[in-house]
Amino acid sequence: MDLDALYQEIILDHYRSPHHAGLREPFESEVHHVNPTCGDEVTLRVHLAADGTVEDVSYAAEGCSISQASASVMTDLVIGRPLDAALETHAAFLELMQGKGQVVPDEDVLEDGIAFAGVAKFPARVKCALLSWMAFKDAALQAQGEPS
Amino acid sequence: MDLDALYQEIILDHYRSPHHAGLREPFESEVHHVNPTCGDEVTLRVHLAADGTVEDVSYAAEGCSISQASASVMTDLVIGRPLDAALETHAAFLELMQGKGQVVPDEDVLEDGIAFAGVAKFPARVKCALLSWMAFKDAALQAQGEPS
Amino acid sequence: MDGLLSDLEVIRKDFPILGRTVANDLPLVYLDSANTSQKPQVVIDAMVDHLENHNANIARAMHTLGAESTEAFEAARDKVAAFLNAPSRDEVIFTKNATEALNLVARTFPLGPGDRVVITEMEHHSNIVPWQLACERSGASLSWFGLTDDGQLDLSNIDSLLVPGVKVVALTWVSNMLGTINPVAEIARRAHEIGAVVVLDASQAAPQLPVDVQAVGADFVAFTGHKVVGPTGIGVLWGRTEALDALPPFLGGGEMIATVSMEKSTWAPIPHKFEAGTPPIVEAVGLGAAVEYLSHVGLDRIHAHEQAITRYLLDGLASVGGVSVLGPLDASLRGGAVSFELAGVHPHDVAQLLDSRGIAVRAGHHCAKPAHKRFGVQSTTRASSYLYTTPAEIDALIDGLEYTKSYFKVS
Amino acid sequence: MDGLLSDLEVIRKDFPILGRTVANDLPLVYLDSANTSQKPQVVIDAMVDHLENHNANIARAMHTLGAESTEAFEAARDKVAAFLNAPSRDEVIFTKNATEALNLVARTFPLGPGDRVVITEMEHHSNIVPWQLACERSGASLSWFGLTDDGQLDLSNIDSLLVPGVKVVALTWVSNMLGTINPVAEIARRAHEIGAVVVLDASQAAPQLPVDVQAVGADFVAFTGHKVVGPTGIGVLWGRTEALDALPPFLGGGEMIATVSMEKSTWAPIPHKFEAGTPPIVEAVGLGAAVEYLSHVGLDRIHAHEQAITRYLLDGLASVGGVSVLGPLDASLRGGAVSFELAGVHPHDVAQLLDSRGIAVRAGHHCAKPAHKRFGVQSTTRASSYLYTTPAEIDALIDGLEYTKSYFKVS
Ligand SMILES: Cc1ncc(COP(=O)(O)O)c(C=O)c1O
Ligand SMILES: Cc1ncc(COP(=O)(O)O)c(C=O)c1O
Repeated sequence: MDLDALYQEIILDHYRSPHHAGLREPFESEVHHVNPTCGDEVTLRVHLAADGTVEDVSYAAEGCSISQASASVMTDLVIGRPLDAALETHAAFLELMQGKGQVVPDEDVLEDGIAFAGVAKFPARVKCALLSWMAFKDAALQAQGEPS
Repeated sequence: MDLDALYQEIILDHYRSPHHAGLREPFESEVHHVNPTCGDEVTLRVHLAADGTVEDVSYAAEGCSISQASASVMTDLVIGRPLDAALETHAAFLELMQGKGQVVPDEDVLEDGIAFAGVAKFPARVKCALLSWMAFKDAALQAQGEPS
Repeated sequence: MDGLLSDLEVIRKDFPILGRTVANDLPLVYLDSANTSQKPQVVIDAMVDHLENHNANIARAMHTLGAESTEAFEAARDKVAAFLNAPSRDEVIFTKNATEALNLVARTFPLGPGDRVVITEMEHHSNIVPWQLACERSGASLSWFGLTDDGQLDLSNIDSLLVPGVKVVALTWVSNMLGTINPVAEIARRAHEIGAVVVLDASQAAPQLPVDVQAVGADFVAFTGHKVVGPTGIGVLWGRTEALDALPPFLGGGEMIATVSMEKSTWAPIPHKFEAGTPPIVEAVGLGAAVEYLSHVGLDRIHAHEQAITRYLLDGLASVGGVSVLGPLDASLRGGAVSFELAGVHPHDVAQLLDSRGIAVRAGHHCAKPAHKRFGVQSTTRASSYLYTTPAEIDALIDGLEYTKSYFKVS
Repeated sequence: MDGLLSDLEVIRKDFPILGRTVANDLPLVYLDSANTSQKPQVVIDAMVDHLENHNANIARAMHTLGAESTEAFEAARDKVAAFLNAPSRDEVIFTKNATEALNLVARTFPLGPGDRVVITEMEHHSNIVPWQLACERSGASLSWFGLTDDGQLDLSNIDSLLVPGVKVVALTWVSNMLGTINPVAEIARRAHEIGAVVVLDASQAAPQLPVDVQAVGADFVAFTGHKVVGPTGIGVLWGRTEALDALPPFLGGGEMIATVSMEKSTWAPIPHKFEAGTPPIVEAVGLGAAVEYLSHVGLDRIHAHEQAITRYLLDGLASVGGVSVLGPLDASLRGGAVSFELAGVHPHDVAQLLDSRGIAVRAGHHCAKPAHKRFGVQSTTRASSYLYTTPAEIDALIDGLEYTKSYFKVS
């Protein structure tokens, strides 16, 4: 088992200094997601501009290195982008995580997110990596006024 | 497995011509017992004399050769005897049946009942042999006014 | 004989117990598969491998063994989903047996005074008693389809039975006593017209027919592991996602929660919502191997084999004077469980005599007392075949019945 | 080391999985036994022998295999009765796990508005959620014993908690998170004074302490097979005869009935009243072998071993900077599950690092969220030992923690 494949430097960096952390105003929706197995949680807010741009994603997360780093990377990837594009990135990240290590990530799409390719080989940790992404999708759709 | 040890001639004789069969009056108590596994049933009445003698035991039974023969033998052994003595015979028969084939029956006490010694080696049939005896004890104690 | 499995002798070798002798060295003739099926080596080996090499608790454990065990357990869910042609793996709930699966629905489905539940007179007790208890608790009322003289569902009064107000129609796909295969897709269609949910007891169907939950159109389908060459201790409740989502939880405890505080708890999504506590892990591994084994042989081929054997059995029984069979006499209308009476000999005694010749059948009411009552009998003898049953075993049964008659001197 | 099992190396040989390697050929160091225990060969062999040679359904079958299977199943009940020192074998009910056993009581015990149920803040979710659901259904109210800072039950307000109106007091004998051994006999005595029934969750006690249901004076005691070196898929509810007789049935179906008609059914006596459907037969056989194995080693010796290992573990943890242990620090007050925090590293990451060195521990809330909340933590790492745990394995854990600290650069 290759520990360094899991704990890539990029992941540990995001973990030690997470981007966009904290809860901010304004926001249209706020969600609270839990990983029932371990108790990791995230409270996450989404602020959409009138034109559908993801203006801000702010969060308070308690969890392991993987889940914290994932939240940080996610905000880098979605803030300032049109919601559609952000959701496409979400789909790409989901595919990577569910690929059991067989999916080759596209760096143009996932940027620092490619560091999570190794996580996909650790089934128990996939949920950690997905926690904040799932919360983002849920909150974004609510903000957009769609049923979540 | 020794079939003839189970189906002793005495048992088959009682099965073909059961003694004291049918429901009669008078009676102080009537019970209905079922073997839940196979559905065999017996309705049984007890008539006690004022001095505690078992005046009559009458029954309608539906069941296999072992359960029918056992009812017939039981009535032979208890009718006309003091209730205490009848319950002692009940205890002796119960001991024989639960003895897994290790208990040597006393012919003076159990008479034709000793033919059931072979049944004790067939755990699945022990319940058949006990059905009417359990009904008798239940009915007799009710007739005597004790809680069953 | 048409329809017999061409590789029957090879299949028999897969089942170690079939090499056993009983009753003074006679070969075992196991004709009690509707009660429980025997287990192929591949199922036993899968369980042993799990216990010796991968045992750990699931979901909650992050270590290597935990990941292996979780993967094996969830792979079993995938295999069962494929076996049932379920649209989603999350619709497969592991229970302890079919009985728990049926009780789960009966305990949690919302019923109230004025509501009606419809069952049938040929149900196994496990699909009667839970509904009696549910009606008693809720004030709903219970009614049922009766049976025709040849052991089929009497559908003549279906219009008066399936009326608005009926919330649940629960019935068996294949009867464990009469062998009857019921027109479940048609009944499901009719039940849905009045807005009722349909609960199918597939305990006898899953072993012998291709079960396609989408094609049959039911809302819930239950079956039990030990009758599909899997172990005891595991059963399955399949339910449509919306139908399962609509039910409140059944058992409360570990793994079925989203979050717990002393004051209040919230629930995990299906399937976990209904899998409280440590699930039957090694049993799921065994069940996964079992349904894979059956699918590998082919359910269509197994069904054809069962029908061929059953036809041969019915012919054999017809040749024995004093035998009367309950249920359809046409093998193509039924599954491989055949209950019968032998005039003058009680089923216990029939079973005992057969057992002395190494032949295992069941005697009693087979947990279907109302169906027995319907036909005015208290108990029957039941011979039931499976994919490993040979015509020679049926011959042994027929010989055994003749022997029984001579032993008890009936003609 | 005082108290260690003298034949520890021989005992380890009984457990095939302990010979396994994980994570690039490192020997397995299994410190997750409070989650599930490993299985000795004798348990696996008993199950295989049953499946290969004696498999049949029980009770209902009169043939040779049926008699053998029934005898094996009922012999397991005798073994469990002896293991618990139960006054009667009929008081031993087989369930699918401890969770079902606790739900059985919570679902059937009669409660109404104004009644009270008392639990504790250190319960496993399986002894919280069923009572929350029971109170919600019935209108009864739930209260609980709090915890002291060192992880013991706070009994200071026992007089105001145990008041007339309390119908049930349900608590764990040994905490799966804090390790605390509770004064259950004393609490049972107090609960009985106010007429409450006492339900003990012995899931963590049964593996490691002599459990004597008569001495402890409870009304119901639950435990689970897979934690006492038995298989998954089986648990036990023991209850006093009168207490069990007083409960209505739980699941309805085959084997739990006296008679069934379409209109009405009546129930079999205990234990069968609570064992609807085909029970976990091969699992009971495995559990019987398991409790016999433990009794053969001796529960007193196992308890001494666990305490010696736990003392050594607590000492080891005290030597690692940044570690803080939850629960009693005195090994003689606790069982062999030790939950701790490592400053600056999340439990998931601790578990992952340890796993890379072959060491299996659990990370998370261990199905005890309220107890975690009480101590202001969201999750912990838990190392738990059993009769096969060696001091060298504890050394490996301590080394692994130092490695974890250096990997994550915390000091
Ligand atoms: C204290 C305690 N109670 C109950 C349980 C539940 O046991 P099971 O999951 O086998 O039902 C456990 C184990 O998970 C436990 O540790
Ligand atoms: C038709 C039918 N339903 C339900 C059951 C109950 O299955 P189990 O006893 O495994 O719960 C059986 C078998 O006993 C059955 O034949």
